[in-house]
Amino acid sequence: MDYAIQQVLNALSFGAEYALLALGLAIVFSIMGLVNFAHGEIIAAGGYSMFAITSLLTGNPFVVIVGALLVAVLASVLLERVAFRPVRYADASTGLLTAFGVSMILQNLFLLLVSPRPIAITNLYFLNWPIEVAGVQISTLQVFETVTTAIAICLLVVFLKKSSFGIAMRAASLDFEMVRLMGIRANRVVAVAFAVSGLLAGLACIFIMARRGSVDPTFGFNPVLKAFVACVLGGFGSLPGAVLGGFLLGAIEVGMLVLLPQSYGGMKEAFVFGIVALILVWRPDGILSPAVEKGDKL
Amino acid sequence: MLELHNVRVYHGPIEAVHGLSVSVSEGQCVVLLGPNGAGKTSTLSAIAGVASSRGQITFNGHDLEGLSIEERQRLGIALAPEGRRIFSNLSVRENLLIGAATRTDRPGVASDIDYWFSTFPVLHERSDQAAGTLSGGEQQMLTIARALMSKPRILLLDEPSLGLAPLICKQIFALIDSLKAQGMTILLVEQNVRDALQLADYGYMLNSGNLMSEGDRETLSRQGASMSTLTGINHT
Amino acid sequence: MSKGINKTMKIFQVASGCAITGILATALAGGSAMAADTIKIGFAVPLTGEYAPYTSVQGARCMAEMINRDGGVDGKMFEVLVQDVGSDSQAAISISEKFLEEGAITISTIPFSDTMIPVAQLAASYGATVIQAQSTQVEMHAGIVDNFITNVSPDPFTATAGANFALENGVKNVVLFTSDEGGSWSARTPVWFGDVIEAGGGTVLSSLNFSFGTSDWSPQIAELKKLDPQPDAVYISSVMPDVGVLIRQMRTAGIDAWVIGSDGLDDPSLDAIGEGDAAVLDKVVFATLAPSHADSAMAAFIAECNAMDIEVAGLFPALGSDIVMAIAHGVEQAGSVDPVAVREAMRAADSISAKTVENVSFKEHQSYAQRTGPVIGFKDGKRVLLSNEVPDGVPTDWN
Amino acid sequence: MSLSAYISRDQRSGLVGSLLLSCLLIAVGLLVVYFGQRYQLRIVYAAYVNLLVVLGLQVFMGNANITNLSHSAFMGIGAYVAAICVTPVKIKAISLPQAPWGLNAFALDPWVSAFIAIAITALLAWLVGLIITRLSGIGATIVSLALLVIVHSIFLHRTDIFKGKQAFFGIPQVFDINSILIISVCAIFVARAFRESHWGIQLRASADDEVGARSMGVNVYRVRLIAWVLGSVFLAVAGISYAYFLGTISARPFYFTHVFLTVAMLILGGMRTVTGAVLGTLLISFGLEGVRYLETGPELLGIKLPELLGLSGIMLGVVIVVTMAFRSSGITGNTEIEQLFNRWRR
Repeated sequence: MDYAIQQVLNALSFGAEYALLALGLAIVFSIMGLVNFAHGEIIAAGGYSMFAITSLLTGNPFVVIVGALLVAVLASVLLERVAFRPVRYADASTGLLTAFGVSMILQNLFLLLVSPRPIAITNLYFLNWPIEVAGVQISTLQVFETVTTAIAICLLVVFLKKSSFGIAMRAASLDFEMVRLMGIRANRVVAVAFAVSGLLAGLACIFIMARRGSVDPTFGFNPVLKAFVACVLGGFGSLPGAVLGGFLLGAIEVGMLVLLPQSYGGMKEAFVFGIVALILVWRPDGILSPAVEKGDKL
Repeated sequence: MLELHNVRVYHGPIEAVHGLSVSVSEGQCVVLLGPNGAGKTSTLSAIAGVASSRGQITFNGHDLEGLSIEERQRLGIALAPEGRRIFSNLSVRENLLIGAATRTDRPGVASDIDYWFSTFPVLHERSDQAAGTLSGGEQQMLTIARALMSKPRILLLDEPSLGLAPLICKQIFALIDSLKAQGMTILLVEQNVRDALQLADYGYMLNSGNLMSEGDRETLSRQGASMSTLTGINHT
Repeated sequence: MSKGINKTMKIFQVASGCAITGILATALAGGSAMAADTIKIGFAVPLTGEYAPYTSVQGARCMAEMINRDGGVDGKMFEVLVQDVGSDSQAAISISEKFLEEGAITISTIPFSDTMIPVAQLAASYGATVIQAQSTQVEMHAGIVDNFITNVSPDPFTATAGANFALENGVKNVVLFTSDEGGSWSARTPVWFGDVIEAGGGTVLSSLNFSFGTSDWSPQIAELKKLDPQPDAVYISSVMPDVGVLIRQMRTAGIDAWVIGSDGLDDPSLDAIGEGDAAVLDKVVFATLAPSHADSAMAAFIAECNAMDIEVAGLFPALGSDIVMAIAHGVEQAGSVDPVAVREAMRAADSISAKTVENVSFKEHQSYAQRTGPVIGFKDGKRVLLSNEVPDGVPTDWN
Repeated sequence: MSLSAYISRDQRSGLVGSLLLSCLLIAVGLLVVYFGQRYQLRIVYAAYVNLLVVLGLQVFMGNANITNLSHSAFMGIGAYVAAICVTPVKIKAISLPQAPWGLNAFALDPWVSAFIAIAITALLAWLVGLIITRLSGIGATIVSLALLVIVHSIFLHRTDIFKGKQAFFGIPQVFDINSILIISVCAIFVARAFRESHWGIQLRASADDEVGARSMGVNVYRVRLIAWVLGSVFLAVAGISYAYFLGTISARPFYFTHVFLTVAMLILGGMRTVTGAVLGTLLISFGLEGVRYLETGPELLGIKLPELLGLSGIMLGVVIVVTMAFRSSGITGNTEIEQLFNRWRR
């Protein structure tokens, strides 16, 4: 029984991380139709900034965390300004390929400027210690991550529902041009979307770093792949879909680890992606497809 | 107030309007008439900055060339586009709020929303529902109200009666009439020639991107018979 | 019409020809005339990408400079040819051929058999040797190519060294972590470890699969906690930072079993996970390719290289020094830089003095070195050498 | 002239274009055979294998305008099937002792093996294509990505058949630079012929305006499927050429790195044209070779340059970003080589 509860909690915390990552992708996609594959490199930039702050300024974890969040937000906004603005109104595949290019550049810049080898950053280890809740032992990091994701989702909902900027962003995800016709500056809406996306990437970065304790140039690839899959599962461009897709992917992954016989363990990825493909065949636009909303855009 | 001089409008490589000159002065209601594909919507799009164009467009002495959509809106040009394009997943109230996004006077915005709610009680009833659940006529009213929330100096109205039942059309035209009475400058695009001409101070007749004729209400009304054959619209 | 096409075709041919010549000329500029009195060794290696940590260039370069500084090998100077190939086999093969054409007598390349085999086949036609500082994978010793030499003993040796240590410390029940993603190194090394444990009276409780790049091991740890009896040790042949995460998460979950690993753990970043809480590393050991504790010969070599402004980052780069010494020995014995003679001289030697261990010998196995296999653990967060000998009871079913 | 009765003006123009591109390829080939060093022959061979991949990509991705990321997987399938068929039993006894279904008990002629490899790749592509051609835009892209991961995962895990990341060695090295020259010239003609064919035109029309094409009676799914399967044949041939030249394969080259590299080649050149595919491949292949040389800090004109690891990756990324920002249709845009010449002559 403990084992089952333990694995369900694991699935939940995996899901929380994927949801956090997927939200970052979805918020940009919903507004400008861009699949930002460079999201992973924003996370990596956060990781490298931790290294920079620790070695140049201070190892104080509070400073390191705030610094990483700031760098992630700035990097995200900067990328939009430099790389994505020229392709803002282009079709989705142009944006996707630009993002691939950006991701390639950043990975190699990390390699060139820092090192091709992993760099250890251990000052966030303190976030992780065991606690016992009702006889089940869990790690605080899992709790922090799940709670942070929940808070981030709540804040995001409040922001989108209550603030005028949030309303503009929701409107922009439906009909960007119409929002501009309301006199709302496109650059600001997009910049805020990228800033929020960067902030979510920064949060994810903190938890990944607290667990992994090191960063390397290809650090961001796995997370962004997971986020991408989660977004697609839930329905690309739908924020609730991103959250649902994240938790679903967490459940599928942990489920595969638990249910697959170990001799097939190496095929875990094949099964996970097989399920993803099947879901897409069943619902080509994802589970919570925003296709209905997109209808009035066409 | 609004001057178009020899304006050409492009959709990608295709030229949709071949050199049009239009003039709207303050407080006037000017109508663009013509059949489908005449270039009416393209002209409005060019003014709002949605479509690319060549030639000179000036608004209150400002040359609009190079200005983005949002900068033109901030000068006071509001477009209520064809097909309504309300934000279907946002609530009615949010649709109105977003219309006032450029305004900073919160009490003023609130009282304007109240004004529209009292003008169209149905919007009030549904203020917290998704705007997509409104009927076509209600959506059209919302579109116009949303465009006016920014307190524009000119309203570009694109086919407000399109696809609406005659009774609803009558309401819409009554609304436009009352706006005109309040002194709003309006550039109206319509296929419904007779109703439009009743409102208009001046009109332009377009076909295939070219100006066919222009004149005041009486002039155009006199040409009404020939126009109806051209536009294929039944006058009943 | 057809005349026009001919004309344009000709123009196009000439134009494209010029362009291509220009590009090729740039690539050619690196070539230089062969000189008999230099010992050219080629490194078509990954300086970037996921295999960059295994590159042996820095250590080799440093050792070559040291030898050159002391007058070379009988007056013959080392020339180290290096080019990055990322993780691209085809690039590795082309660059190898370029070096071979320039007269390289040995080639080092991506330490995976899918690159080493074709490079060795290619090198064979030049008489040259593929020499790897760090290649432990067993398939290279199956007799597919006969001009391959690796400076280290294959994986079954490190697996056995780790298992022998475990048995001596009373380990009975073990769990193996396996993965196909690192080739036979991550898939079969744990199995050999298990074989030795079972031969020594222990039990393999379970075998769990993992992926490289895992940054959260919670599901596997839940599997571990389910086991009855609890394991005394887990064995994993993987890399940092993944293993570091595993160790920390196991300790956080209250699992106190030994974590035993292979050379993949031998990275400076392993030591870093003990920062703040050195106890995390108390029951971590790994069987590796050369002693790497603070007062080892390797640590001294790294310091010496740093003084020469060559950064040698840990075990794999440092191992490059051994192959340079082996080649130097071969050249000295052969009295020439003839690649075949040098290889034969290396293989004939009873003992070649090395840098990271005292000496190596290729005499017995021809394709790999007989050398001691150190087991390294931690005390108060600092590396300590637990044993360093040629392990007994190595499984023999790997060829 | 009697030909004109059977083929359209565009198709005739396509023949001329193919001929021009073939001349370019042969010129590069001859140049390197007569003037180049041996290692440069390998670089050209590798570039031409990638050219086959890029042409295969162009056939589907370029004409249908759907980003495909699974192509390296199909290349891998072609390579592995051919390798399993052609490798001598004696070697398979060492390398695949535990292979199921008697896979290690037979060996076939290289041509028969190649044929089987193409047939199996095409069959698998057809099965997958039934699904993928019904999706559009980002959905098709993600399913193709899933396909890449699934195939890679099978290559990795079924070590008894594919050897995973270990070497699958002992494949007879039957191809040389001449073989790849002939194959790539044929490939250019086929890719161009498809582009100008009835199906190619329908597919390009559907890429521009799917609804419009449908209303004109184009069976969009069917033409997409035809292009998808034809593309997979190119990829299979590329895989076979890879295996038959190197003699050793593994799962490693058929994954993300290769996917991104070849996609970059196609979009730089311009994915709508065959000329673009050729141009992009040659530019990036030879350009990267130059950058790689600069990377390791060589001495040029007496100046010792610093070591700049990662420069080639940065260059590749910059090429993609700049192309997308300033000319998202690639260098050639919508213009094939012979059209360029015609324009230039006027």
